[in-house]
Amino acid sequence: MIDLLHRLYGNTGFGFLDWRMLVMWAVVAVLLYLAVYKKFEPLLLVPIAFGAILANLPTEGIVNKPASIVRSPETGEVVYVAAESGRVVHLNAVEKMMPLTVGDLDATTLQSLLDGDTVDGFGTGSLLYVLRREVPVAPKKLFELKINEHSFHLTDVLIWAHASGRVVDSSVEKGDRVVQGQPIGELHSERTGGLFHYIQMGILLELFPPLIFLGVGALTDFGPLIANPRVLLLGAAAQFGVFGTFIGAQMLGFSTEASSAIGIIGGADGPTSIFLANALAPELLAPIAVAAYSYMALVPVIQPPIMRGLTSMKERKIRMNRLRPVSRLEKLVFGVIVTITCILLVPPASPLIGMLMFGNFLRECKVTERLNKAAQNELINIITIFLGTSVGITMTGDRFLRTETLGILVLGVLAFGIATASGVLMAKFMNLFCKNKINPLIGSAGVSAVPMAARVSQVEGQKADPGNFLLMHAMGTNVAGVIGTALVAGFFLTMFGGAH
Amino acid sequence: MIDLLHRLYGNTGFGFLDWRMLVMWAVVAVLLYLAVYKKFEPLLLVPIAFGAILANLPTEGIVNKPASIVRSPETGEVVYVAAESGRVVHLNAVEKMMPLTVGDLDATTLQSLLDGDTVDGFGTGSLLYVLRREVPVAPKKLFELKINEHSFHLTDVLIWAHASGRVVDSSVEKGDRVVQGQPIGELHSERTGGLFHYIQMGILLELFPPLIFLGVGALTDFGPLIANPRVLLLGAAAQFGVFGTFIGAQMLGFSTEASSAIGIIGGADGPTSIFLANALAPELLAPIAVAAYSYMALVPVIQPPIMRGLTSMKERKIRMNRLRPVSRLEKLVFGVIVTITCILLVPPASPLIGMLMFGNFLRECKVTERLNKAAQNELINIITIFLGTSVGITMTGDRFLRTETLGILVLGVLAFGIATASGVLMAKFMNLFCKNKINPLIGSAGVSAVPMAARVSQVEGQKADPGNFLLMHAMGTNVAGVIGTALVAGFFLTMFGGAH
Amino acid sequence: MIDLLHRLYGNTGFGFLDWRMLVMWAVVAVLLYLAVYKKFEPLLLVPIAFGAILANLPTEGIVNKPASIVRSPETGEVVYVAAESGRVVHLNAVEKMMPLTVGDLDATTLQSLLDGDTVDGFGTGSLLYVLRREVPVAPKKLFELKINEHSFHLTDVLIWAHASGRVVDSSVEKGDRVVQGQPIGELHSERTGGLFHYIQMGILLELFPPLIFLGVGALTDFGPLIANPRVLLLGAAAQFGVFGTFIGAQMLGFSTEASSAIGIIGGADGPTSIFLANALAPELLAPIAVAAYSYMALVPVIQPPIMRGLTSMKERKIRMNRLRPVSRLEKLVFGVIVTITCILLVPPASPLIGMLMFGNFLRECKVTERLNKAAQNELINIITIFLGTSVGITMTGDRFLRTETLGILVLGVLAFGIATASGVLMAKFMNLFCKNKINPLIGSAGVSAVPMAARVSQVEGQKADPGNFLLMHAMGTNVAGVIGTALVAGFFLTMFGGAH
Amino acid sequence: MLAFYTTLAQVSAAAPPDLPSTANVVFVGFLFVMIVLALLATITSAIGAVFIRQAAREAAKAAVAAQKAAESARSVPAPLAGTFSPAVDPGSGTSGESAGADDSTILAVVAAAVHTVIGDRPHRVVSVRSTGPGWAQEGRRQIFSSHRVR
Amino acid sequence: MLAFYTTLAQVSAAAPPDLPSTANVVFVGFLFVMIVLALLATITSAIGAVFIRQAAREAAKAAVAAQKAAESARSVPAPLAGTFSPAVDPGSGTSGESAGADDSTILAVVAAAVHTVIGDRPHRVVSVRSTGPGWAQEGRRQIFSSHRVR
Amino acid sequence: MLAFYTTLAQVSAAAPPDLPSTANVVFVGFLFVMIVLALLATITSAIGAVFIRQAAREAAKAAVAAQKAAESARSVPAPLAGTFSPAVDPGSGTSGESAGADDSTILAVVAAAVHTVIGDRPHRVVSVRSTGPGWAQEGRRQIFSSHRVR
Ligand code: NA
Ligand code: NA
Ligand code: NA
Repeated sequence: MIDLLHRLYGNTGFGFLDWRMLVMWAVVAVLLYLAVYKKFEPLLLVPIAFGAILANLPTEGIVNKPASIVRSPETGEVVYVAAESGRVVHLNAVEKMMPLTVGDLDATTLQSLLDGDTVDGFGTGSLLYVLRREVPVAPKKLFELKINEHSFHLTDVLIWAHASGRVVDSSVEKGDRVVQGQPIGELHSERTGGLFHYIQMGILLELFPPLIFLGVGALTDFGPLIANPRVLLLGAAAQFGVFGTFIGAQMLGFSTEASSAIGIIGGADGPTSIFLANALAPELLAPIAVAAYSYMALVPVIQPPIMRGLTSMKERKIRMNRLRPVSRLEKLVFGVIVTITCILLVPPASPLIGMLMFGNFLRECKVTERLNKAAQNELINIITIFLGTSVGITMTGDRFLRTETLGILVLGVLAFGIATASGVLMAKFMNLFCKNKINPLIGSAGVSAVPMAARVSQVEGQKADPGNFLLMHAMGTNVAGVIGTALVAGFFLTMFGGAH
Repeated sequence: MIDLLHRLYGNTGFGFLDWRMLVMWAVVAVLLYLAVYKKFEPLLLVPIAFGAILANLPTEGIVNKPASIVRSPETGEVVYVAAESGRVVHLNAVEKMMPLTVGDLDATTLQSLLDGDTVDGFGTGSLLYVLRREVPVAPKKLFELKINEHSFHLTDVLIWAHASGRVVDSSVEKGDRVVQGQPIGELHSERTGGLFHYIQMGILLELFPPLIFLGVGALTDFGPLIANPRVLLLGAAAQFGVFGTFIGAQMLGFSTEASSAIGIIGGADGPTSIFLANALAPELLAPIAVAAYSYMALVPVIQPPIMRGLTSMKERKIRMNRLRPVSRLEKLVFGVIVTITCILLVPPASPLIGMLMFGNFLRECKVTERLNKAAQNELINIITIFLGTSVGITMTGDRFLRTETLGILVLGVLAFGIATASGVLMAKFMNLFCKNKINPLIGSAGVSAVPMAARVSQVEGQKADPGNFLLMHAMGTNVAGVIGTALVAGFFLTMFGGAH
Repeated sequence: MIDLLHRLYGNTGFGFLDWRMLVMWAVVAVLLYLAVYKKFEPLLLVPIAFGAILANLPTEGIVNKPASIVRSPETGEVVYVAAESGRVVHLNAVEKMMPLTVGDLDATTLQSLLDGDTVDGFGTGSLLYVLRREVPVAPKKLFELKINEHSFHLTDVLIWAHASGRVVDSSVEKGDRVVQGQPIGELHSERTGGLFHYIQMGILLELFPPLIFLGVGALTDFGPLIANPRVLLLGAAAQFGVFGTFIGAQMLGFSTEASSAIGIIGGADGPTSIFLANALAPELLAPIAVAAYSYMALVPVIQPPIMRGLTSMKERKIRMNRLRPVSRLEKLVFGVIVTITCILLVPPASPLIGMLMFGNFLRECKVTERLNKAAQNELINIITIFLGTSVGITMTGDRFLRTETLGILVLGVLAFGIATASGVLMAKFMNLFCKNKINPLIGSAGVSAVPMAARVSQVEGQKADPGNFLLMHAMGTNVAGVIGTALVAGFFLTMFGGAH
Repeated sequence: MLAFYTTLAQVSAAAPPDLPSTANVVFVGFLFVMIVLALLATITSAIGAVFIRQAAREAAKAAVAAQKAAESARSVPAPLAGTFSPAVDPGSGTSGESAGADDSTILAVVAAAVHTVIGDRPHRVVSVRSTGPGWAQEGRRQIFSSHRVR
Repeated sequence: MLAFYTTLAQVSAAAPPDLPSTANVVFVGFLFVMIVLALLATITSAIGAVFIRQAAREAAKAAVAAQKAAESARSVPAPLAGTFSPAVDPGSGTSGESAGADDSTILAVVAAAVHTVIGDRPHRVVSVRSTGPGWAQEGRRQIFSSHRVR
Repeated sequence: MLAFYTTLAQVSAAAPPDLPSTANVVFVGFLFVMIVLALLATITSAIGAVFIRQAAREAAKAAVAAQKAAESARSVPAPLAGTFSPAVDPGSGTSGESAGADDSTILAVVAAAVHTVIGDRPHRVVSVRSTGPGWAQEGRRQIFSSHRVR
């Protein structure tokens, strides 16, 4: 019985606690405080934060991948095979980032890895193969390491088991050349993957963001935009926030792909950010999503000083004409034209644009109310729950507590600021030419952050002139910003997306 | 920068526009007009039409399959292998039907295919293998073609890459014998499949139609049918529309399987049509679905002249007895008996019949209101959105703009006409024997098209005698038609379904 | 045409009817009667019963697996290969349990299996391989059987085709050694899996129970528990019902895993029972689920005599203090602490506990009403439909009509009785020490069965003293029981879960 | 079905499939549907007969009971009983027997129609006056229309 | 997009990828977005012009018709017409033109707000008195708030 | 958990698994559940103590403030305040403290029950008279019943 108690204790999760988890609990507490008490986009931040709790507990059974085929991560030569058929392998109970190359290990660890199974400091991860990259990154690292009868370079890649199970197929031998993506072995287990492994598929397969956009489209009224199409330019201008942040991220040393994904935070559009981050920089998904949603909530804090600083009182008092009513047919025609134009210009944005305008068509055609309601409610609510928790579950301490995260958070604020300023300045610029003056305060709404930013415009406008109603005009700018950001996402995907 | 602009332009979708797309845009405009302004089954036609917009834009990223295993489409001998491990292959940005056999290519194209990669007129599709069928279709085509060191027959099958990616496994060599379905290679890519690839799974795996039937069952009241079971015969008679169309399709040269799928249009039952078309003639899914839903909406136009032509004024004035109330228990017993009988008789119809009666049980048992509501609303609405767009996304110009489509549309009208006439005539026939006369106008409701056809019966009845209320009786015939069509679908699946 | 009629008849399901199916129809009738007329948890029992109808009709197309890779069920040596590439194989139209070893066959059957394909008494199942286990179970069974050139032991394992289709890959040969889980062949077919094959994935992959718990959390108010935390001990005590039943099941000869899954019936918690049964004893899923849900409905019958027998009238008259109000913050803090504590202690319970508390957080934070509503309604309703039918579809006569089922049903009643008694006795025990006396009637609510058991406490309390309101206190015990049962499930998973 | 697959598979290995002629398929298929539905009609009628007899018996009993009740409680008026009666006639979907049930259906339809037209705007149905049985029929039709979600 | 992949793939086999400079990307990208949205603005304006002209024509016709109707039916009062009018102005989402539409929006908002606050408890909106246009604006804002589900 | 798998796997390779005896499992398992829930009870009590103390402080403050307010505003009547009060007592689910909250719960239950019984037919709850605290209890029970969706 003592033995049983011992076993029970050994199987609790206490042994897996580390300081990173505790820090992340504090981060979660802050997020929950902001969401629940400060109402910072709670619909997303609460699921994200709760997902992050689960990510930072020893919940191995909740995110683990199912045992399956092992693929070579690069093209190269197999220099060591530990995956003999029938061998039982296992994975850490909590997700850990394992060392990538032989150079990340010290000789003793490597020695014990080759001898046995368990390695201090890396839990119980099982090494399956060592691979020599075809094109070594840098010749200076080509130190050679001889252990037993094996010889390694420091740049040789370590391939670990991705799941607990049994090796049932090991089709390669030492000396074989393998290409990137080639199956080099197979693990098998009776156990299935964790709940969130399957839910996360909605992000990995890029299903959730377009479906959310279906609901967003069903919730969006493009009327103000159609009645005053000039605001499309304001929505375009605000995208400079994205490009400004892109420059900043490049300067901080992020890769081009990562910089694009970080830049899009400035678009203030949650699903688009997640969509792009998943495609271009999946390892940064969590901080980007958190930044995107947190700063959206900070719009009323970030924007007003910039708006006031860049405008004169006279400008802020400009009254704008009432918007004309827009008929059903006009809305439908607009929707179809936007769909065709945007998809022709940036095909990679078609899942987002296509679903957005489809949802809007369901809304505006007035003959599909059942579907419109379903898109606005059931569908978007259920997917929001799954999307939020899927993002949160990636927030392990290992991945989140890095200097990159800090950089992203700083760049995110910057992005919002630049976008706000660009929108306002564009409005002032357009006033140089237009007869019907535009109140520059609605320019800031181009950052998207629907409908927060539009409300800020309205509030600032009323501070200058209590009889001024800018809300509907700002809503136009707002939705223009959504289209603009989707275009920019498509642009980035065209430029940097899609390595094989 | 010029270079960058150039690249940006090169990656827009303009280069992929062709005349078929433009024609399909016009088709879409017609469908949308009918759906939105003429209220032709908008709940299905709007999603179908919007799906068709996406299908006819260069939205490669929205329907593409993920890279995966390549299987041999037939049993035969491999005569050419271009899929060497590590080779990077790609797929057209827009879906194109690629040539099937060597005979569909000219010698120059074949030559350039063997030399390089890209072929004018076929986009950038990559040829992976050429396969010699074991049983050549016709000896007269056995011309031999010698290119480089290779020798081809005109009937040799071309196997193209199904996705962009890298060949990571090519397990067959020239001269190997392969059986149909055998894995002969593997493609791998970091990119996932498109959004609609995954949504379409609901049709391919035959999930959506039964789930829609779950909702339909929850929305259907079998009371009028139970109170007057004779109408089951009217519902049966109307199925002659299906068989009549089957004959017509056979005469137009469609295959037996395709004829069955086309015939079922006469059943006027959307999900059943989609279910059967997917199983027997997936390449005709789009026109069949479009015909089924469009004609359902045309019921008030197609039926009345036929009904009036086949009946005398005296017959149209027949009044029918009030229907007795039907108790909960009777409805439940009826549901279970229909389930057991139909499934025993035509097992392949069990997904449809089983789900229909399950939904109805949830409705009628009165103790599972939560589930009944969910089936009637959330579930059916969400799936309708996905089903409609999945059907629409298959409407590429390549597939839709063919003479077959025209034939199907003509046959569809025919089917509705025959079904209407059969129902009316059956009622007249039954009146020869029955004491309680049946108003033949309710016979036409046997085509299903719930509740459109029942309403037509009611309207025509009131034209003859304003005090005549046929609606409930016609509803009975209506739901009998639903059961009848499901049986016919099962019959066709029994006869022609299920080659391995 | 006679030929055609003959074929049609041959393809109806009548040939597959057997007595077990008819008996199961009677079982279904009883379940439906209890659900519809006695209101025994109809939300689950109706779907389960309807699934069981489908399971006991010849609905091969509704549950069949898709053709795929064949894996070795054990480690051993291949002694016979009938899966030559290109061979067409098939599966019974109705699910049948096929013989497991050579010893389960007689020599004639084996002979005809080796000669041809179809075997009387086993339908048309195709034998693919025979495997010799590496460690023979018992030497006395090592009789050798020589047929044609092959030699078998009685303990050799038979590997049957899991789907109809064509063998497209047979990578092993006679004499090869294979490990458990190793791919030894592949079947391929154009036909997809059945509707319920895909829906059942929600149980097999352990997705439905946690998602149901998400909804349960959103429907649960932990306030009464927080206001009176002592009731947690009552919830704990009631878990003795689980352990008592575990002992009973062990004594009846069930395996340790099966005993755990049977014991958890005493937890009176449907999703937890399904979750644990799927993980530890999937072959017993149906009877366990049916017992769990049926007995929950029997709580008002089972509990009162036990409660009255164990308490004096004086005890039953104990009045309990009004519960203090609990603030939002307190509820949120409680939720997070329960999450962290329980997951740290029993990581395998994290999908259940995590989702339960996540749903509760959505409910209590008051800023995510959309998501809370979605979890309480759409999500839980849709999944309940699928969960219920998935459980029911496993209730084939083959599996259900066994003595084990009877044993489970008896043990289930026992479990409820013991749990009730334990809860009541624990309350009496606590009264020996506490100043604020606890009314022992609320102890019985610790079996979970929310809110049935709490209502029983209230009713019994009012019988003794009409002015006594125990409901809220009993609700506290009730939800404590939910947490307790989830912990026990985690404990069992820790002890017996997870062979590879 | 599988037996058929088997047959087909075995045949196809040896010889080209012997697909039935169009005429045969049509004849057998149509006959099949007619027979099955005629069978169902017969079964349903038989079951219906049982229920009808039972309902008649119960109605007779109820009539007797009602007469007794009426005699013993002549002085208690029951205004509004029809409108507020919470009991739902289980067969109301098909019936049309009792005027009360019809009325409530009308009310439901009116309320639903108003709601559909003016959406979520607040509204109070101040008064509904019956305008004949046509309304009820139309109401039922509208309810069935939901079916056309297909 | 694929053409680009092709190019990239072909290039990458031979030489390191020629990724564009940051400045170029920013310049081209921003220009691209500006041009596309300007294009959309132009198209939308053009289409809008057509609709505006048409609406003007129809309004003129309607005015004439209304005048005639008014002349011929001076004695029929139509109280409550605004409140119960079932016709939904198709452009009501954006307009703000007619006082009637505004009123009904206000009513909707009030009812929704009451419902949100007191939930499913039964309530009757006894009377709503307009307190100026600010309400309507706030109502629209609240409606749009649902958007922030993202 | 994994550590256990590891152990088990290593053991099973060498020797038959050393499964614990039934008695041991039951003893350890039951002890485990008791201890964990006792621990949770202790933590919850501790946290509860903090909240109770805080609530007491706030109540005291509120009482003082209320007294002042009452003195300064004796002449302003506030009819219906209870019924229409939009503020939701955050702890109302468990409490039962204030009569007002109870009343509104009753109203909700009545309305919900009426709706459940007569469905979508239009109805107006004309008047609800309280019939004692039993109603409220029953209402809460009904609300919790939704839980049995499991
Ligand atoms: Na934006
Ligand atoms: Na039909
Ligand atoms: Na329990």
